[in-house]
Amino acid sequence: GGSSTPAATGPIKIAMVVPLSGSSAPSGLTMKNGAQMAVDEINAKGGILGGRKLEMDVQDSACDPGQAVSAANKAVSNGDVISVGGYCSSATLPTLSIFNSKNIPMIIPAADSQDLPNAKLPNAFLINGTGVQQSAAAVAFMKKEGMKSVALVDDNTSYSKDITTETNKELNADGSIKVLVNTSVTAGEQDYSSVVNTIKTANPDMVYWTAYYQEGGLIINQLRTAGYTGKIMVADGSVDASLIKIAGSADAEGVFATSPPTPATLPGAKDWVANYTKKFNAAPGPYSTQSYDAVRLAAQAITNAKTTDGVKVINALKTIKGFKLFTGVLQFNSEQTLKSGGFVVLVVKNGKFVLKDSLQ
Amino acid sequence: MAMVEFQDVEVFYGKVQALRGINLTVEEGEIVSLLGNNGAGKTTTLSTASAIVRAHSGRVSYLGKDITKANPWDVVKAGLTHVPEGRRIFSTLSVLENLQLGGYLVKDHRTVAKRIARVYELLPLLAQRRAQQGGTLSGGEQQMLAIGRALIAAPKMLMLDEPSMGLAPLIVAQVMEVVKEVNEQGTSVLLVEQNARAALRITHRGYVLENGMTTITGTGKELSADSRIVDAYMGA
Amino acid sequence: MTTILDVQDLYISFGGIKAVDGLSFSANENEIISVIGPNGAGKTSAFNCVTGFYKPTSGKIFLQGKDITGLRPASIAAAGVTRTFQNLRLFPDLTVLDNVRAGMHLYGGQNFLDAIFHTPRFKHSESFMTAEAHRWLDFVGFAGARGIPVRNLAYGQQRQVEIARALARKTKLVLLDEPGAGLNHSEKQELLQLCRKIRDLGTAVVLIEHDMGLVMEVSERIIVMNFGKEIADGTPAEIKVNPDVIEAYLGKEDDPDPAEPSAGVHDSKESGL
Amino acid sequence: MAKSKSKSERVNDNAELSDNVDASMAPRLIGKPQSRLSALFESKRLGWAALAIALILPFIIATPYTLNVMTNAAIFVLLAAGLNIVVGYCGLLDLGYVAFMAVGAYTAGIIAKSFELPLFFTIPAVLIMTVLAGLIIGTPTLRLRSDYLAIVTLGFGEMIRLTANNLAITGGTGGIYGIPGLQVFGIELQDPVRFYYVCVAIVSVFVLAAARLGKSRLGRAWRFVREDEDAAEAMGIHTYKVKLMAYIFGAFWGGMGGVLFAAHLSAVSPHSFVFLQSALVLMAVVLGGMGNMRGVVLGAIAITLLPEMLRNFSDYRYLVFGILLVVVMVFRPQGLWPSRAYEPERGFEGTKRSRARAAAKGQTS
Amino acid sequence: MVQLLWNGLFVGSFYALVALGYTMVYGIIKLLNFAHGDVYMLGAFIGFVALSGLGAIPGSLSLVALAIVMLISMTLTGFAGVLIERVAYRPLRGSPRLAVLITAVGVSFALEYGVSAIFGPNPRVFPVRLSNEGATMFGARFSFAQIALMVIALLLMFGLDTYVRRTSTGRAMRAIALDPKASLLMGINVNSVITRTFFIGSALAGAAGVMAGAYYGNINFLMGFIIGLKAFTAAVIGGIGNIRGAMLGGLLLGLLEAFGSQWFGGQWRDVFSFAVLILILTLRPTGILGGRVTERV
Ligand SMILES: Nc1ncnc2c1ncn2[C@@H]1O[C@H](COP(=O)(O)OP(=O)(O)OP(=O)(O)O)[C@@H](O)[C@H]1O
Ligand SMILES: Nc1ncnc2c1ncn2[C@@H]1O[C@H](COP(=O)(O)OP(=O)(O)OP(=O)(O)O)[C@@H](O)[C@H]1O
Ligand SMILES: [Mg+2]
Ligand SMILES: [Mg+2]
Repeated sequence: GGSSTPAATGPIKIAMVVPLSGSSAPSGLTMKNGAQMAVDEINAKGGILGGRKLEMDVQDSACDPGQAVSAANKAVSNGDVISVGGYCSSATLPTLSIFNSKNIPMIIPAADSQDLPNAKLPNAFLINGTGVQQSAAAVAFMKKEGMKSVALVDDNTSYSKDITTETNKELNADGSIKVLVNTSVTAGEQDYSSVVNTIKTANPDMVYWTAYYQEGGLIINQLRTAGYTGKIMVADGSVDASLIKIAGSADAEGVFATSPPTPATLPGAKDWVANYTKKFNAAPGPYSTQSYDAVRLAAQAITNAKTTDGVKVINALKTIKGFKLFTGVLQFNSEQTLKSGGFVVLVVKNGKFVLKDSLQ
Repeated sequence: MAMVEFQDVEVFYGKVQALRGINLTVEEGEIVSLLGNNGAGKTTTLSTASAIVRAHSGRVSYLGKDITKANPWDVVKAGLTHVPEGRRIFSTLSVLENLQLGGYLVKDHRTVAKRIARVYELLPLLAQRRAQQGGTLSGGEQQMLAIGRALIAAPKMLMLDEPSMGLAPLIVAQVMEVVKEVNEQGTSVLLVEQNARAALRITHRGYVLENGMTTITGTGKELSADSRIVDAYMGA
Repeated sequence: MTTILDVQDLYISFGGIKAVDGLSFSANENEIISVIGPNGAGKTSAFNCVTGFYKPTSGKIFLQGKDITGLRPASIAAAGVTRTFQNLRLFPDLTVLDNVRAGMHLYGGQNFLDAIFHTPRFKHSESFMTAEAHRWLDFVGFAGARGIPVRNLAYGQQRQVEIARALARKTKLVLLDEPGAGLNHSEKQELLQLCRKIRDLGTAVVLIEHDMGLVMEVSERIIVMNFGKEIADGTPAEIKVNPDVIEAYLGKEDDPDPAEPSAGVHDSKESGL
Repeated sequence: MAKSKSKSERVNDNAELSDNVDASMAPRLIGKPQSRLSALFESKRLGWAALAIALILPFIIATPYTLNVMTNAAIFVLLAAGLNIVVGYCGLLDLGYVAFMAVGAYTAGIIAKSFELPLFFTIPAVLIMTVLAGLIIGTPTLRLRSDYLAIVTLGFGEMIRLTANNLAITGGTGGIYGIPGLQVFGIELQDPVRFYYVCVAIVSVFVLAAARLGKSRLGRAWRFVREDEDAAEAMGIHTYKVKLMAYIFGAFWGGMGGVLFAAHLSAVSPHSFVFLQSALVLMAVVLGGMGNMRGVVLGAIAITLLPEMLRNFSDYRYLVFGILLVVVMVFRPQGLWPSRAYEPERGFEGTKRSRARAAAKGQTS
Repeated sequence: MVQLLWNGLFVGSFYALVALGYTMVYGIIKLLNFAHGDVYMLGAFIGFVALSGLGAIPGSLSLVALAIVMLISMTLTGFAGVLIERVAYRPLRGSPRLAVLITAVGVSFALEYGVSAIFGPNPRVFPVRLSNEGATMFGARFSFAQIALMVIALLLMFGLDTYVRRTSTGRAMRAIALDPKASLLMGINVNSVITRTFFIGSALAGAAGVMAGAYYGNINFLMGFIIGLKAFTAAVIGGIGNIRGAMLGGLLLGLLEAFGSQWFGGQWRDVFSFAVLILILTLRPTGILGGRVTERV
């Protein structure tokens, strides 16, 4: 019997639809871990709503819209009361209405395509800066650095293309920085010499890579190998220790990144990282903090609403005040995305991402 | 000791029973013919001997060894070569390559070359077509190639499935000569022929197969005289 | 009697080999013609040109006065030529009946909508084809099972099915490439009767055959080819005694003298040059 | 019994090794079904029984999830049925089948969205577009033999996906979302249960149609081409035309699948049309039993349900799935439910009498 | 320009190396072995384990270590290939060809997610990273590592080519492809020849895997998928079943991609190369070096 009216007792089930198979499986894993960590902490403190424990229900979306829909429906049928998943925007989009039809609030930690807010569904809340916000940050920094020309490279996924398109738009509108190259690569390959070659010949002041660290690392390495000496910047999907390993610490040195502040760069988050690493004997990856925050936010909203009833929780989320995320104090705008993406610029120093510029 | 001996061999294809108890022997140095209507089981009999078809029951032995469960390549190695029905030329390989494959198990290249030269003498037409793709040969040319290919292995025992099929009368006679000659050089022969007239002329003994069973048997002369055979397989 | 097939000065060569080298012949209604000749003389190639599987280098082919030279096989078949192949070309995994139905493809009497909606037209054409298929199988005297894949039939039976399939096309011209191959004497006698029955349907039958017994008995006219050329054309009686034919093809009846054949082979050797 | 049977075939196949490789892609079984069981399997009623089950299922298990999975299964059945026309009947190996699905989905999506039309009204457009796609993919491949065909179709599949990924009208990488749902004359059919029934209805119609095509003159022509193009030509079958027909029908079936898919997700994006999807549809066809529509339906259901049933393995899901695929194929090489080349004999046994009769007929005809 | 050429050829030689295995297996049992790309991945991971096992290696020895590891990996992947053939393909010898295609995909899944189950889905960084110093000629940069790998690849390819052309094994392979039954009658041990084929093909893929790992520095459980498709494409362009065709196809595909992404941008690269592929096949239906199949009726 798939009644979706939430149970009033027993564990509170939290849905998380993320890729566990396919090329995005790594990110799915780090998100799952981040969420699990928050759940365990809250449960350790005795749960919420007078002792009800939280329980994760992680479903594989494989970044395939069809599978994501199945996964979402599965979650609904499992009686999950809130969702903290959503990685690939295109796989998250069709799940919005499914959760919405059952008034299940979605706190989306990673997926950030503008399409999501554009869908205008009351249950969807993005706690990750949108592409627009990130590209704004990127442009701001490019100007600060006095770049004259840039190359924009994405991997043809909506997350990444979203950023390049927006950045491209802003730069063209602004006019002071020329976009010499705006191209895409195919994720999952190993040899990016052709795009590297294109960039080398155009020789821009800065290359902005807007996708993930696997390919990012390779591209940085191959750019440097080919003798490109300009600056390199990556987007938050690439902010991961592996980026530096793959690129080789020498080549990665001095690479910038637009990203929300990572635990490593936040005062006082050191032990968080330590716990995480101890717990899953792996370093936190992109979006593990956002997923962690998503669960905490969910718990908070439910506590405020004093019930798991979807409509009430959604209202609680709308009206939530002063909740602290890694990225700072939570403030939703009318689109139910972050008022400020809280993007900062990091730089690789001695093989570590450290804060470069908080863009205040 | 008999070259090849069948004892109550039965063969099934799925549900279809092709052989219902074959008993025949080929003694060393003999040419033995196998006559029979379509579907009698002649091809199946040969295929069982060369181990590309598994007997369901009964026993096939070659030089006393039981080969009922042997691997086809071991049988060939032991000197038993089979010229299959429908020639089975390697269509995109040249005539020469087809012949070379006939000598696949012969380690020494020079021997192979010698034997190929010999075959070119026996079947001069092949020499003309060395380089032509086997598949583009005319039906008869392919038949000659198939026979020639078998000879490269210099088998102890040769099994031919309707070698005269598609051959012009002259060539039929010639092929029968070749078979006779090969036999005189010490190769035993098991010959499936529809052209009973041509076959019986050179055979020492023969068997008649009727729906999967060996019925009539006798020497070439006896069979050529047997009215049943004459009516069914030779015509007046 | 009217001319069905008229082949004029046909040439085709492959690389060096002149497979057919200026062949001309014609076939008439109610006539059985045999084409004989040494291996590699060009008989099958000639058939392949007539049926469109080879495009002749030059020459013309007329079917009932209509020029069919160089058309694609399907069109020629539609124009009214049907054939069997020297090495069987059946549809091995389909049932005997379906194989024969293939011959009836051109007068289907149904389109895909009939099929989807199972209209009366569809039902009728299906039962008609089945009946026809059985009729032709009986006609060729096929005695085996008809509902099973043809690959499970013995060689001889498969030949019968192939002929039935060809006849089901109901054309004015039937080309049979060595229909007797792999048949024993008694079966060849049946084949002989069959050829006559086909002729009596009012078609022209042209067959390639190496069994002289059969050829001499069945054919009204014999065309002898060598090196792709016609070397003789006449009644069995004439051909039997034609010295060129004996030299190139027949050899002396019975006792084969090893010298003779190698001579024969020597000739056909030239055909390669 | 079925099992022991397939064994005996393997023996025979090893025996007749040659038949294996030059064997066309068509499954082949010797002999006829004898047991009452298989008689039942062949019977017409079975289809209705299956349909009945499909129709009552929602009353038994109606969680959103099960409904969604069943809907997916239905759509997948439609795709498999379409691919079966191309691969199973006509023997054209198509590794890019989702291309047609994509064409259907995008055509429907774009039109419905930009003109605010209910999806049903886009079907004529879908028909046109898929037929075109069929022709475009079909024409250059007419002369190609199976495996060259495979790569070309695969290429087309990828090209269509990438194009959709890079063009503006197709919404680029994000794709199209918020597609108006199915509704006829104002009746909203988007609610899961109703939508499921709509799918079942449409799909069963198309499956029946495909099955009937397979048993028609055109269907036989497809098989003739699959078995031996030259022989088919000799019988007057214009092989190019026949192949194109296969592509066109396959394309339309796939396009319809795309429409339902678009309606189901109310969103279309390139991620849904990756090569893996084509592979899965092909698996459904082969696993079920090429050329046998009932088998294909079974296969499609199996291929949709398996990964869902394996969800609880989460990380090991595809590992298990892969192993299962191998195991199933090894034990049922011809597929779960192979097509039998078998017909009733109609009492025409080759007896002396029938020959006599034949002779008689011969004269009279 | 020169740079484009060189890059193209370099990537192409990887494609070619993998394509060889594809083409050989196809050439003998007409199977499109979709698991082949994953054997390449397997090779990379075996190399990864072996090198990690060796512990820290001073840069000077890294090439030697690499060579050894490459041999280890080739042997193991070779056996893996043989094993795959035994369990997943041989039982289906007698069945419709597509059945084997499906088991191939099954094996592919099993390999990919088997590896991800062991090593996790995260990419692994290869212990040895070939130094990327090199020389610049004609305005193009050639790294010594690239040249070395290219040479190894070519050596392997020509070694194989001669093996297949000169030895009777090669002839046997072609014979089996044409007519297994007749091959049996020639006394060819079909099973062992097929086994050998799988061993060689897989070993080559394994070698390519290690080389890729060492050159690009990171490996992951899906790295075989894309290159598998590319290799398949390459094999077909060249004329599937034809060794030299596979090499040619591989290099050609590499070039097509290099120039494609230069001219039309990365997002249109694959569209371009597939378009060219289709063009080639419509002009030469059996690929560039594919043998004319003179079907004789
Ligand atoms: N692969 C097969 N599958 C099923 N049945 C078969 C197969 N091959 C042969 N048969 C059956 O086995 C029986 C014997 O066939 P076989 O080919 O041995 O006869 P044959 O004497 O060689 O006939 P022919 O003179 O026509 O060649 C026939 O009834 C045939 O239908
Ligand atoms: N496609 C082809 N390519 C090259 N040579 C060919 C081709 N087809 C036929 N030939 C050659 O042309 C000649 C005539 O062949 P054809 O098959 O017509 O002879 P045939 O008269 O049918 O002989 P048979 O009686 O043996 O069947 C042969 O020497 C053959 O090798
Ligand atoms: Mg036989
Ligand atoms: Mg001929």
